[in-house]
Amino acid sequence: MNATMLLIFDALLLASIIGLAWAALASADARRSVILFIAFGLLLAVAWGRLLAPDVALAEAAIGAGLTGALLLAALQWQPRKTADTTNSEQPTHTLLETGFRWLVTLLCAALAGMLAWSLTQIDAGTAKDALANAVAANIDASGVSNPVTAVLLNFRAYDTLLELAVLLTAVLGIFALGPAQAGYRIAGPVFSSLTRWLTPLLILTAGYLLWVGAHAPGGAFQAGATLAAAGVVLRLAGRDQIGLPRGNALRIALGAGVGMFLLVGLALFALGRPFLGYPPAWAGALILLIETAAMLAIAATLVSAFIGGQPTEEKTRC
Amino acid sequence: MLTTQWLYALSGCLLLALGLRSALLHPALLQRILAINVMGSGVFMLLIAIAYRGPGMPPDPIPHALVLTGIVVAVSATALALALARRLTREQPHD
Amino acid sequence: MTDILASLLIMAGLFFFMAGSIGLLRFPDLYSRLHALTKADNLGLGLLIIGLALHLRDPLIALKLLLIWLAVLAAGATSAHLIARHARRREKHV
Amino acid sequence: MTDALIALVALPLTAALLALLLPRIATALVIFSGLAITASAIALLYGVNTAGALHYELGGWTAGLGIALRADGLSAILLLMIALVMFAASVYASAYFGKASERAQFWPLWLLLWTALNALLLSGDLFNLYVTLELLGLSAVALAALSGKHAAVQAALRYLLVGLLGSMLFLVGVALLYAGYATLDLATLTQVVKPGPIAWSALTLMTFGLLLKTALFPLHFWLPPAHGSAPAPVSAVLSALVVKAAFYLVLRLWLDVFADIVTPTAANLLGVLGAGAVLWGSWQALRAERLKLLAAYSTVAQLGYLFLFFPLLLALPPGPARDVATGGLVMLALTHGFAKAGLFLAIGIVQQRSGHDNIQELGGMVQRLPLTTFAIALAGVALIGLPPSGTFLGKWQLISAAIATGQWLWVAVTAIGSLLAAAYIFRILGHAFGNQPYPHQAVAVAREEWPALLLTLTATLVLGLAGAHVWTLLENGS
Amino acid sequence: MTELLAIVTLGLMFSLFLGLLRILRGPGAGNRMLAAQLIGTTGVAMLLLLSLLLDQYALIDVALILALLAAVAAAAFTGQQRESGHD
Repeated sequence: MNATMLLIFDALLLASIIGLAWAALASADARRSVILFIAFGLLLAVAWGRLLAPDVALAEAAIGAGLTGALLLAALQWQPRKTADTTNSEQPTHTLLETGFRWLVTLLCAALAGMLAWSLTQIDAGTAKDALANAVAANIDASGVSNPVTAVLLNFRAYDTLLELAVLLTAVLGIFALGPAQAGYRIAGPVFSSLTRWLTPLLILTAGYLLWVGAHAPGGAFQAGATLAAAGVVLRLAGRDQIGLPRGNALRIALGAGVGMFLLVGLALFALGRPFLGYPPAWAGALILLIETAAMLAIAATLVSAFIGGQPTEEKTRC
Repeated sequence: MLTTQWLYALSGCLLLALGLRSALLHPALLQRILAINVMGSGVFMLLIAIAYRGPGMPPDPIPHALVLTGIVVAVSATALALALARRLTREQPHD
Repeated sequence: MTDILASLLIMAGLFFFMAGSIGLLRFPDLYSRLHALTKADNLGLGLLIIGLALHLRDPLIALKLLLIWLAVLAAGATSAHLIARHARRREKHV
Repeated sequence: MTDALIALVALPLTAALLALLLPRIATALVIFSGLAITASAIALLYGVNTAGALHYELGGWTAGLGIALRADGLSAILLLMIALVMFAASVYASAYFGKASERAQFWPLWLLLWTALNALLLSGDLFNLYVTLELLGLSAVALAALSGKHAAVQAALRYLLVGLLGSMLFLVGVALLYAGYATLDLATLTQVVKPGPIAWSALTLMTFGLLLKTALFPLHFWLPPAHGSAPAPVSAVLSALVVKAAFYLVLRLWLDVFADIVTPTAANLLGVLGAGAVLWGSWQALRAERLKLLAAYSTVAQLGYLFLFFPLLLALPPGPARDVATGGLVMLALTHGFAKAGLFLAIGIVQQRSGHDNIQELGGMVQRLPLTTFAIALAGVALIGLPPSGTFLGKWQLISAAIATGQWLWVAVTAIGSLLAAAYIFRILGHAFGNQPYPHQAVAVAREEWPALLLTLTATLVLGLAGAHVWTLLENGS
Repeated sequence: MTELLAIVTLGLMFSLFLGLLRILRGPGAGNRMLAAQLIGTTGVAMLLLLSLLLDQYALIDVALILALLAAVAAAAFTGQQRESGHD
């Protein structure tokens, strides 16, 4: 009974997710697409929770509902604005060749989905699909943390995470190279301002909580960094220019902090004769927390900078 | 695989195909960026479905870690794409 | 006894959620939908949360649940205000 | 010996951070770290040559649970090429970017690109490869857009979207393989992968994604605008190294990991696409009006030759004959890397001095920029495949393998492609050596001219004369 | 009790479906934003119920994050940038 109901729930949830994705991508109206995409992200967080992936759900909630949404909605401000809700009136006409091409692409995409589904049927239950999961469980005591996802991210596959922080750094440096920041927002009205006043400290507290709890329960540097960044986004939306983001040199240090701390720890251990990124089990927990704290700051600084859309200039920000 | 895994894995494939189609065909830039994100979500759904082991069983943590990395990479790429697009609309070609 | 009360509260919560959604769907214009929605789903979530807290009987979790409710309340009120103001501004514009 | 594996990733990444924090001394830092990276690449090559393939388990966790770095002869040779080309281009860039603010933006991204290239070549883990692909793609895009010109930003945006699409398809393949075999380690996967829908689908998806990134005809549409509008040192490494990194992965997947899965038919398909790339790319290069577009289309064509090797390698039985042909492929990739990087650097000098790169208006260039023109001519020798360039050796192996396996079509394609290459190179040189007065004040800077010249000299002379070592290295390092 | 929780979760899903109709129909971005708000709140409620149903208390944290960020979308949607007032 219970299982059946969950199954119905799954089916309905997935139908909603797919329907939202479809509608978001079918629309020609940018606003409609973005709002539908945000709703899509909200439901994804529920789906990840349903599949017992709370770490991912936390990240999806913080990044999907907070940052990507804000980024996309901010993008609407400079989008070439079409008149809203004219989805059907200006249906572009296609030539025969274009129509043929569209059908071909559609067919190929369907074939791709079919091919994937067919491949999935061929997974034999007998294979050692739990081999790596078991290896994680067997080594978790030496990893310094008890949350297996954190253990994988910050210890077993720490090198991935190092390079991923480098990806974040690259993105923000690329954005900085493209020119000045976007214009700030107008000072918000009293309602949103008063919300900001208690929401910001609460978000910062939550970020700290997620960072700390990540060692033994779902959470960690990414979720914490994204939550911290959301605090900056809220302040920015309220019309503040001083949002706690450092400027100049200090900003560059903050952006590089994640990669820097990782390298520092990795190379120091290497110099001491341990493998690169190989923490001694007794120190692993502390070192991971150290790296995660730096990573959280770097992630938050990066995401806020990305939302601002450029390097905050030292002068002329006051309006 | 479990029925739940099947449901989510197939939906992941569907999202992937939907996203791919729009990424190739949609005329508007913003929607193409969204389409690539939908594709990503499809892959993530596939990975998390693979990791699922049924109610009460601890799931495989490795795909979860991969998806977390993937989400951060996707955000970085989206932010860079939007910044490039903004730069494009800010200055139209002069000639 | 508390479980029966919790069940009743949770079901009442669902009822208000339903009512809010139906209001969102059936009401004629943005402003009436706005009022229906924020009241109904805030109340719905509130009842649900009290029910869950009663059922769980864990003070820490109850505190977290309360925080969630307060956040949703504040966010709902703020969003409703912002959306309404936005809509009014656009109407004036047109 | 395995220290070099770590150094090749940690050095450029550390340097990137330092260049970000200390922009004033960034140029010196890049040159210094460039030397150190080159030294590490040489040490790695030496190590691989004496001890065979190397690997390093990061964090001390066994590969599978953790991530392993791996290097064999092929990757060590390519890593050295990356180091030399990047180093030469760094010296060039220190003069090319005149303003300190430009350099402050350029160096960190440049070093991140270097990190990505090295990390990709060394990675022994499927998902880690995805991360390195994204790092490579994002840093390449950021660098390509650096001039801020409308055309450059537009091309960079398209480059980014295509790249993301490619890495997404790659990631689906990774997910599928994990579902099927519960491992991400390439070496483990090589042993357990079996023919079947999972392997076929994964290989198809990953190959398709990588072909998008390596711009194989007809998926090359994004390359000419992106490579043609980037700053010169960036164009050089995009054409010489970045597309080749994706090609390297295709090669690894087809010849190592999925060696038991790939079929001659599939390899023939790649060969046909390669032939299309050779013919179409050369033809477009011949018709190009701008030097940079010519060079970019020539990259499309030259990548085509590399794919012509796939049907040949699969037709040859594993053993000496195949190894010799593989050596030819590596030789072709190396020569193109050096020659094309040098060509783009030289074109950058022309563009900066004359304010344009229209081929029609190059008349008399040789009088003002003799060394630059000479570098372009040397690059031309390598692109056509005249002796003593490395391309000559590579094409020789290509043609011998084609004859040995009776695949005459590829011989014809190679011949036509070489003729077209000769035509487009002599078209440039014809204008450059013309004796009309060159209308621009042109003062060459040694830091710009010498890197271009040395790179093209390496392609024509060094690789051609020392070519035999490449085969030895590949053999010793397997 | 778990029976009840499952039924209520399913009921919330239906309620969310109604919200989906509104988000698809609009008209206009304001109405869609409103429906997205409802979907967010319903998502919070579903996560809370799922945390009990699946015995996964970390989902309460997910609900907390969603609740805290519930106003961000509306603020980003209605906020106006200072210099770009020409719309």
